[in-house]
Amino acid sequence: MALIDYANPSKFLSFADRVLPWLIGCAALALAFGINQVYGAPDDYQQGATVKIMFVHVPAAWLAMFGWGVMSIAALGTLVWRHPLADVAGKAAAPVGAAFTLTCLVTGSLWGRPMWGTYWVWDARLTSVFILFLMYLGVIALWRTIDEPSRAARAAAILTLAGAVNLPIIKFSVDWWNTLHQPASVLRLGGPTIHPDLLAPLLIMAFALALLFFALHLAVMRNEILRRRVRTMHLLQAQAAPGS
Amino acid sequence: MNLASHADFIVAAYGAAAAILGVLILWVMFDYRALRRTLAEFEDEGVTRRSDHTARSPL
Amino acid sequence: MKALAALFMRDVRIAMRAGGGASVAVLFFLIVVTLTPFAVGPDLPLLKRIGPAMLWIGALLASLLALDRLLAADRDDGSLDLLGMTAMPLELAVAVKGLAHWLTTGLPLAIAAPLFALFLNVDGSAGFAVALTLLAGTPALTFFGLIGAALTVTLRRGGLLLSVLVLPLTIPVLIFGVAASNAAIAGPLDFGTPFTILCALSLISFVIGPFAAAMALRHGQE
Amino acid sequence: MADSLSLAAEDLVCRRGGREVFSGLHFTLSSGQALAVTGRNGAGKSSLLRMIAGLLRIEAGRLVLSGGDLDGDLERSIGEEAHYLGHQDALKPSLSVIENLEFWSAWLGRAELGGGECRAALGAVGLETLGRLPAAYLSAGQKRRLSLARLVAIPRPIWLLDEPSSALDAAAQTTLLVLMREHLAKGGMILAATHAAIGIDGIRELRIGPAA
Repeated sequence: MALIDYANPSKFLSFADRVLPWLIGCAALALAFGINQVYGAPDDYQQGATVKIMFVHVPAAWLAMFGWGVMSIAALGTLVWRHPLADVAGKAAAPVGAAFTLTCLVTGSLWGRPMWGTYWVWDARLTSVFILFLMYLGVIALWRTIDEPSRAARAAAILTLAGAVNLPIIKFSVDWWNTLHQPASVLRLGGPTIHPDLLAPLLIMAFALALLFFALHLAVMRNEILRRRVRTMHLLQAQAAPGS
Repeated sequence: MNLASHADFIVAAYGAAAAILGVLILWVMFDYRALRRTLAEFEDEGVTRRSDHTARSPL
Repeated sequence: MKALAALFMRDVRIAMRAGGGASVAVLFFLIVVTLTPFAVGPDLPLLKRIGPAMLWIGALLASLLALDRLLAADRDDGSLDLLGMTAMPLELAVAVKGLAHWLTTGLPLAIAAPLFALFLNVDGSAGFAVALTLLAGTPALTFFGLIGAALTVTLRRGGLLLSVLVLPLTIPVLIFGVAASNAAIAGPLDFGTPFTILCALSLISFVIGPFAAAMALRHGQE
Repeated sequence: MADSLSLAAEDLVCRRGGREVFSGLHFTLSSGQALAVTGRNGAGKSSLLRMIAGLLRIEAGRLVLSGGDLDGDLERSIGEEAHYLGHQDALKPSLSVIENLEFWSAWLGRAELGGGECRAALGAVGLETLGRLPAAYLSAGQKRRLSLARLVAIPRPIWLLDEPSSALDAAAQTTLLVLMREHLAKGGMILAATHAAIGIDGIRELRIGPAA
């Protein structure tokens, strides 16, 4: 199985070095094509030209959730299978996922301003994404606080899985809280009905941003492996000095 | 609702997305260079990992 | 002077490096602000009205909780003993530690405030008004907090007791901070009066805090 | 440190938590002399050192530092003339070895110190290769060595050492011995609380507390 082959960090590094340029190239091409498609897409009858924001907002939301999914699988890898690369994959997914979540929030806020007349409305969808963002920041803070990588990996894995179990509950509670307070009169961002003419550019943009996600994830994983090498070197250096 | 009145928001949204992801990309690139440099410095100082050079390792 | 600069740089470095926790205070602030609408409901006019108050409470709690380790970490590793073994008065050492702490936690809170204000429907100039009051008021929180940090170090009890001891001292800061914010946003009161008092509180705390904290540390030594 | 200093304790009393730890303690120590403070656990060895360092209140009695250029300068406390090496190493794990040492030399040093003293002090304790390493990576023995480097980097006449050889291996204990002899030869004073014998010629013993 391919996964086992790349369990060795050195092999994974050479794999990343080979794959990354292609991945980056494909992502750049797909993004260029996607933005070109977005430029030519028609306006929405209801939301006008601002619907163009959807083409980056909605894929970012998907990738925000996808990022937590990656972290959850990596967390299982850490806790159950003890796969050597799972720690690294989990840690690397956090900043990438957080960046896409932030992108989703900021674009949503800039979409909401002309729609609602204010930068932030406690819309159920946006609020759920916002809580996801806070959880990403929590995981990153946990990684930064614990010095020893394998201990940090286990702690972060437990937090990630607890978050994954809680996310549906949070989503449900936020929906309930939102409908309790305001009837569904507010125009929702990225509602379920999408005109076919808008669907094609949306999917292309989603594909392009997903490629970017993978490229970034791989690059951050590579950095993380190098960072662990630096740490090992430090430890060896301390061991080589007298008095250890 | 015409394009003219909201073009700034659309541009701002794409600009913000580019800025956030751009910062991440720059961080990854600079981090990578710094890590490579540190590892090269260790190489110069003669600190090596056992798995790389078992024969040369003094330990 | 060189010694004080070295102490300042050391504390700033520790706070900025991984595990230092300077960013965690901002994160805590964000989460407190976020909890508000879940408690009171996403009612925009209501959020706008209580927004400045919630921002102030969030910043107050964030800056106090971050103070917990300021002196305790130095006690635990023996640094506190050595800090006292020079001709430099302990008051100055404590004041410099407080300044470094404010720079790494209080100032980021004030900078983040206009952004977080958006979540409470406090936008534009109103958000900046709150940030300005936080800029003037957070030093008072830090330096009054120093007293609690010094007392809890010597009593060897942590976090919660610190908040219990210090929160009453910070009530005036909260009163004038929120009053100045509200005056800037809605009127009808004059902005200048509460804001001047807020600045005065910060200046007073800068004098009282380090002295009381140093006194607590000296008397607590056993 | 050419001028001769002397440290005298007169009728010192130590009380902790309402209990009298020791009383009527006398000793004098002059430049170039070392004093081993011995006694069973709880006899007040550490308390005596902390008292001299100014970290513990003197209940009764007097501690006087005289001689040298100090006579006219009553403002100076004994703590300013002393190094205290306690059980804790006063190191910040996130700062590098050299950053830790440079901070303490800037904080405790009176004269303007260049970077050279710190480098030389690291060399004296055998940590010269680890300057840039974060202190978190150091072993317990290496942390102890780094604390010792503080005493070397900043010249102060009185060394107060609380169990100085704990966590040190044989090689490091030899290093410590060499540093202590050099310090005495330069006219310094050493008070060491210890269980084990310290291999310094002419060291006197101050036994405190009831005989075991």
